[in-house]
Formats: sequence, structure tokens, C-alpha cells
Amino acid sequence: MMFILLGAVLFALGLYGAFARRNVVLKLVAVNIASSGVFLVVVSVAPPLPDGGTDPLPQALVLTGIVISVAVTAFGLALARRLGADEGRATLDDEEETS
Amino acid sequence: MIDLLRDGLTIVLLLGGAFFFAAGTIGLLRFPDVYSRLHALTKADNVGLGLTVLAFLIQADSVMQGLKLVLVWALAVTASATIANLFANLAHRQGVREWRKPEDRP
Amino acid sequence: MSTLAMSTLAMSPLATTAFDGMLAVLIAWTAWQSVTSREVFRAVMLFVVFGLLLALAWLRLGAPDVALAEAAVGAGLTGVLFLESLGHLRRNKTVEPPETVAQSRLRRWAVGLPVVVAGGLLAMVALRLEPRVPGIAGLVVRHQGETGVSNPVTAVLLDFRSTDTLLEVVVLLLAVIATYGLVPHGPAHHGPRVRPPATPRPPRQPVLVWFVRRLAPLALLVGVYLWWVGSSAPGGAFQAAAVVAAVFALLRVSGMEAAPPPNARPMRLLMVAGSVAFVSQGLAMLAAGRVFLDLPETVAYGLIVSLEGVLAASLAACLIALVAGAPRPPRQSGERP
Amino acid sequence: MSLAPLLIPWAAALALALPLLAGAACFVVGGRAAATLALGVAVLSSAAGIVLTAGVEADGVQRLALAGWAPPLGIVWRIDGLAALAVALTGLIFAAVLVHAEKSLDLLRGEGLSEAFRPLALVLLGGLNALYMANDVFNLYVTLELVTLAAVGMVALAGDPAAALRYLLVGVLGALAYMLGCGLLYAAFGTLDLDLLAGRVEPGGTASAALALMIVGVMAKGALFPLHGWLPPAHGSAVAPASALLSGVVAKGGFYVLLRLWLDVYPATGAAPAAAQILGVLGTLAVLWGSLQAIRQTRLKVLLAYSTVAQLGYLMVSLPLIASAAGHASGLAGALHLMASHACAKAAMFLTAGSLIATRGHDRLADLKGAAHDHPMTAFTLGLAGMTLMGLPPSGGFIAKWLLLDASLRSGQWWWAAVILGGSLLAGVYVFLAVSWSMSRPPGEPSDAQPPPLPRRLEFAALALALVAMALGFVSAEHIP
Repeated sequence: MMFILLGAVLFALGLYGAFARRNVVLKLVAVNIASSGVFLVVVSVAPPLPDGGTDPLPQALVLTGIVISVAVTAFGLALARRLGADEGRATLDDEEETS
Repeated sequence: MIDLLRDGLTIVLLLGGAFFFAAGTIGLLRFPDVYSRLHALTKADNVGLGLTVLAFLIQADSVMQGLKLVLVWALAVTASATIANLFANLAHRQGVREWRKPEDRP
Repeated sequence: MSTLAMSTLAMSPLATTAFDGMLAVLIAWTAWQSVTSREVFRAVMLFVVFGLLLALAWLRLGAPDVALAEAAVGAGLTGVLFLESLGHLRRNKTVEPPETVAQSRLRRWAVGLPVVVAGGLLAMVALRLEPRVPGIAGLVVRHQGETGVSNPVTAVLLDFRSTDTLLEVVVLLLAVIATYGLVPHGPAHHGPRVRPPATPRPPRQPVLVWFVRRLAPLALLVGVYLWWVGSSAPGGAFQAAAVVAAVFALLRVSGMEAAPPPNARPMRLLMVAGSVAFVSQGLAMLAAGRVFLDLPETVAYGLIVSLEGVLAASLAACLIALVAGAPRPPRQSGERP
Repeated sequence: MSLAPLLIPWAAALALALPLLAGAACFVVGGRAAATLALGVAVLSSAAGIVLTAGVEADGVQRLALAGWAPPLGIVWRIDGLAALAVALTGLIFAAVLVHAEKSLDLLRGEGLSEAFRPLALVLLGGLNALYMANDVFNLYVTLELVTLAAVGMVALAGDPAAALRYLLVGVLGALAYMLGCGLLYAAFGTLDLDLLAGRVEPGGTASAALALMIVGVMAKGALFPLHGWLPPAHGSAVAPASALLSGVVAKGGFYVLLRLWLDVYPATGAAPAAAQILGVLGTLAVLWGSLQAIRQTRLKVLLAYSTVAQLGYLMVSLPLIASAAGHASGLAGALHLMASHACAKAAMFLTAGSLIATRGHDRLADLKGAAHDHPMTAFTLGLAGMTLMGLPPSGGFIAKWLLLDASLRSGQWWWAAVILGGSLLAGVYVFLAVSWSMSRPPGEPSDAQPPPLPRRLEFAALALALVAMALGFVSAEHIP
């Protein structure tokens, strides 16, 4: 219960950061927080087992999700580095002049 | 009887550990510069963690479990010492001066 | 008191709820601070703390496998990745660009309001969810014996739903391929000249070097242990690979390059080994008259453990490559000979 | 003779395994051998699709329980006509694009770019094949992520990290929404398998919310209006062969998953008619907005990218037709025809853009004058593929639009017919713009100037795809179930 709420809060916070932040690295941090929120919801929304344990399937899904999110984050950061090196900027704003 | 004694000792050790953690945290918040803060953190945390590990050690079911606990403590101590050293080094190189009493300042 | 999860069972329901509540508040607070931080370094540090606290939450949810992954992969390795790229961005690129008060207020409301609504709706739906049909946990227990492994999560990942896992391994390899594709090509490359990224090489710190030298073998041992234990207890190839990659990152920051350059062909071979072994094993079963990716009951345990071994090494190579970032530009376009 | 038990498992497994293995090999070794391998694997993948199609024709829909576990414990691949044809057609398009890319990328940017392109393209091909066959909502999530990451990698090859990053961020957020939907569905109905879900889903808040999340997710990934903003910069800035794959094939991945959900799970929620109208309206806006933007563009690749936004809009317009009882059959056939013919035609057009860039160094429409004189075959290809976009007979696009019109009239929703016709007119305008620039002669330039050389294989690769798009006009609708 508590963790479902936490998951929703993290999802909202992460979404907020992903849209409101302009620095690409900050956006990626926020996306990771949103992912964590989603993972929390996915595991804690599944009904508990009769013996009090946790369903292994959502856990497996979340493990897969974690690895995918690391992969995506790593490539996103590589792109952010390239953005900084090539165009000298750290945001995706179109109006920002390149220095 | 022996169980009661052991549990009592665990509680005492845990309370002692908590005291040192609290002291370290207060030091981190209240001390005036980076060097003394590091001092408060590392010293107090290591003793605090040491007492906590000791408290669990006397409750351990097997030798393996005890060894694992000691390993945790040893790793935490060396890691915090290393990191404290790195921080202090960095602060020193960046020219952060150590705090002095107002009357001692040049 | 063998595990933390066991020891918390002894706590009274009230104490558990209080602990969970405090943990949830702390996690939400670090996330809030990280998301609203104007400095990237601060945000990343808070994110690492957030990940460690979240690992605790996973333990409380009875998901120790996820907790390990969160601590090793989520907080540890992702944190290293963020820090590594921070080192490559110039100073003024690591803070949020300034905005006027009106702009930032507009942004706050225009984004904040819909996001709060979205989060609220999600919480409402999730809290009011009524399970109609039970999940597959019972089936997992019934058929776990046929997989040879006693950790149900490993059974799901490497046998029942191995297709997902195969594709996920490929996703990680793909991240490396795509990152390596970012190397500027040939002399016709447009735009400002790309400076080869300078490896962060701080002056040698004797204390750090001492520590890392002693820690590295131990951490490698932990990696091997996590792989081995994965079949019966929390752990597995990904967690193991993350620990090994973290060792590499540590060696890197302390100024010691332990691995061969990630771009070297043996490293590339190692990186693809996991995907290739997984696919080949699947095809071999097909050739043996069974189904793609099937694991016959008699050899399932051996196949899972050996495949996880290859995966651990291969994924570690991929993660190391991702931490190290894109290789330097080819010789003809770089300034240095 | 029954093909199914013997050939189908092999064909299906190889459609995933061969591209992945070849992609890994091309990451380790490069050069001529890798180029040959990549092309060979694309052809084999297409052949596997043809075998699957024949198997489905002979023995009906096939289900393969992967790893030997039936759902809800395991994952199945469902190979129906849609999946089989998609595998066949995708392999074909990849083969043509690889032929083109080997030459054009090296012409564009010197050695090395095609070396990076190859493994990305192969892994993308494997991921797409897995996507077509997947019958499990979470497996679809993993394949969608694989496809998105490969596609972003392709965009980044061209050296526009901002466009790639935007695509990546939208893709990740879409994936999160989608995964949330998966989690809710499993918690409520205890399975992730599409067939089982179709039987178990009951109308209610959970099902509606889960499906809404998943649909928003795939709309973001598939650039379906109004979540299309990332597509034009990404497809417009990528190197042309990459754009051909992205606009031709990858862009339909999102709609493909949407269609799967729509056909299998959505009817059970009882919310389909209302949602269909909403999606149809969004599709209409996509058609209008994408077409008008395309008309305003001054660069060929960006024009083509906006045209993709518009064409994806048609696919959304087909949803209310599919949701109606009377228009279901022809609406579905029309959508599938449109996907197939647009895939080939748009890939062909991007390849011609790539050819023009390779000889002229740019794709500004105003400076394409004289292209038809210098490279008649390329200009012919552009026009031929444009006929499919406009929906002129006898192209594949004509059949598609005819079927959609038929569906909208049958189901009494004449307003969608108006959208389809109006969109075709607008498509006519921008296709005409693209073609007319290349047809016009540059004033005052000596006509005997030596045209820059254009390798034959570039022209043939694009022409082949345009011809396939045309040939799809002769395939009767019954062959696509």
C-alpha cells in the first residue's frame, strides 16, 4: 500500500523532472527516478501470495526493466557527452545559441 | 540465563552504537569546517558501527556468519578512512583553510 | 537471524509500518531533492542515495533479487555512469541554465499540474485494483523442479521467460554498439573538431590506491559468488556483472587501467559472447528436436549456471565499455598520432 | 503436405537468431565479408517470412511455446498472416536498404559509417521480427525497447545528438507508461499473454487505465499524433538509409503493437467505440498537420518525414473503422495494405533522397533542379513511390485507401471518408512539390555539363522497393488476414 503510493509519487516526480528540467543529464536522472516509481508499482500492485511471499514474475519483469534502463541511460549519457562536445550545449532547447 | 545475559549485552552494545552514530551526526551538522566534520563522521561512525557489529556478533549462529559481520565492519572502516582521506586531500588542494578559534586567527 | 528480511519479521506490525513510512518519506524526499536540484552533481549524488534507500524498500517488499540489482546496477553503476559523464562536461554545462522567474513559474505549473494529476490517477487505479485471476506464482512453484534452480526469480528469467532475458541481453549489447557508433567518421566529419575525451586521471592517491588494490580482488570474488549463488538464492548474472564493472570503474578513478581498451577485438568478442551463447543454445535445442530456447529437465541446471557464467562475463564487458564511453576517434581524424 | 511442424519453428527462430548473430559478428569484424553477411541475412530473414506465410496459408495460425512453456507461465510466438507478411516484407526492405547503404554511406562520409550502420541494422531487424511474432505484452515491451534503442542509435549515426536524445527521451517515457500498463494487467488478470488476456479482461477501471497507459506508450514510440514531435527532426536528420528504415519500418512498430492490443484485448474492455473515435480524430489532425507541414518544407528528407506523420495518421483513422462491425474486415485489410505499401514506398523515397544527397551533397528542394535529367531512374522512382503515397491506381496505396473508403461507407461513418480523400489531395501536393523540383531544368546552365556519377546499385535498390509498393496493388486483400 505504502509502496504503491511511493511508486506513484516517484513516477510523478520523475515525469516532472523529465519535462521541467532542461539540462539533459538532469532529465536522465529524472527519467531514472520515474522508472523506479514504475518498478515499485509493478511489484507492489501484484497481490501477495498466500504464504506472504512476493510473486516472482513482477520481480523478474522489474529486473529486466532495470537492465534495460541502465542500457538506455548509458546511451543517453553518451549522446549528452556528444552534444556537449559537438555543439557545446547541455540542453535540447532550440532557442539556445551554441557557444 | 546465558541467553538473558547475551540479549542484555546486545542491547547495551546497540545503545552504545546508536549513541556514537548520533554523536557523529551531530558533529557532521555542527562542526565548523570540512576537516573536523570528517573527523566526527569517521571516528564516530567506525566506533558506532563497531559496537553494532559486536552486538550482532554475540548473537551469530555460526562462525561463517560472524566472519561476514566482521568483514562488513572491516570494509566499512577502510572505505570510510579512504574516502575521508580523499575528501581532506581535495579540500587541502583546493585551499580550504582549517577553522580556528576567533582569538587565534591571524 | 540469517537475513535482514528474516529479522524484520520479528518486528511488530506497528513498528514495521512506521519503518516503511519513514523509508518511503526519505525516498520521496531524496527523489524530490534530486529532481529539483539545479546542480547536476548534487542531483546525481542524491540519486545514488535514493537508489540505496530504494534497495532497502525492495527488501521490505520481499524482493531481494531486485534489491541487489538496485544497489549494484541501479544506484551503483548508474551513479558511476552519471559521474563519469559529468567529468566530461564542461563546468557551465553541469548546472541548470538560468531562467526568469516568470518562465520558471510557468514551467512549474504547466508541467507540475498535469504530472500531479497523472500520479494521482495512477495511485487511485493501483490502490483500487482488484485481482480477478491469481498470478502464476503457483505454477512457478509447481514447475520449478523442472528447471533445476531453486530461486524462483532465476527460474522465471532463465527458463520460463528466457525470451525476455535473451532480448534484454541484446539490449545491453546494443547500447554498446550504438555508443561505439558515435565515433566521428573519417575526414568528412562536419562541425567543430571533437576533442578526444580526456580520461579523468587525478594525481595518484596512495591511500586510495592501497584501498582499491585490496578491494578489487575481494569485489571480484563477490561477483563470482553472486553468479554462483544466483541459481538458489538472490543474485545472478546481472548483479555479478555490475559488481565486476564497478571494480573496473574504481580502478579507473584511482588511475589504474586494469582492462584492455574496450575497443580491442578480444573485448568486443567478449561483449557479444553472451548474446551469441544465448541464441546458440536456443538453436541447439531446436536442432535437438526440441523447442527454441527449451531446456531439457535433465540438463537444465547445468545449462542455466554455465549460461549465467558466460552472461556475467559478457555483461560485465558491456557495462565496462559503457562506463568507459565511446572509444577515441579513429587515428586519421584525431589530432594525436 | 503440412509444412508447419517442421519448418515453422525453424523459420521463426532463425528470423530472430540470424540477424542477432550476424549483428554480433558485424560488431566484431567489418569489411566486405560483413557486408555480404548482412545482406545475406536480410534476404534469409525475408525468406523465413515467406516460409512462415506459406505455413500460415496451409495450416492456419501457428503458436510456438518458447522454451517449452505454455502461457501463462511462458511466452508464445503467434505467427499469423500479419506477422508472417511483416517478417517477409521487413527483410526485403532491409536487404534493399543495406545494398544502398553499403555504397551511399561511404560516399557520404567516408569509410566507417557503414561499418557502424550494419550491426545496428541487423539487431534492429532481429528485434522487429521478434516484435511481429510476440504474443505477450511484456515481451512486446522488451522488443519495443530493443527496436527503439537501435533506431535512436541510427539517428545518432548522422551526428545530430539533439534529435537522437529527444527521440530517446520520448521513447523511454512511452516505455514507462507501457510497462505500467503491463504491471496493472498482470496484477488484475494474472497473465501477460494476449490470447489469455482477451479471454480474461473484464470491463472496468483497471483494464481501461492499463490499456490507456499502454496505448499512450506505443503512441509515443510510434510517433502517433499528438506525440509525433520527435519524428521529423529524427528522421529528417538521420542518414538517408537509416531514415528509410525508420520511416518505412520502425515507425509502424508502434502502430503494430497498438493494433495487436486493439484487436485482442481492447474489445473486452467495452470502451472501444469511444476510444476509437478519439484516436480517429487524432489521426485526422495528424493527416492535416503532417501534410501541411510537409508542403512547407524546403528539404526533401524533412518533407518525407512529415509525410510519415500524415501517413501514420491514416492508420489511426482506420481504427474507428476496424472497431465497427460493418467496416471491420475491409478496414483492417485497408490498414494492413497501407502499412505494407507505405513501408516500401517511403523507404524507396528516402533511398532516392540518399542517392541525390550522395551525388549532390544536400537535399534542398530548390537546388534539386535538373536531377531528373541527370538521374532519370531516380526521379522515376521518386514519382512511382509518390503514387503510392497519393493513393493513385494501380499502386498499393490505392488499394489501401479504396478499402478504407469502403469500410467507412459500409459502417456509415462517411466523415472518415472525407478525411481519407482530403489527405490524399494534400499528399498529392507535397509529392508533386518533391517531384516537380527535380523535373525542372536549372535556368541558364549548360545542359552538357557532366552529371555527377551515381552508382547503379543505389538507383536499383530504391527502384526495387518502389516497384514492390506498386505490386502490392495487385495483391488481393484476402491474402492479408
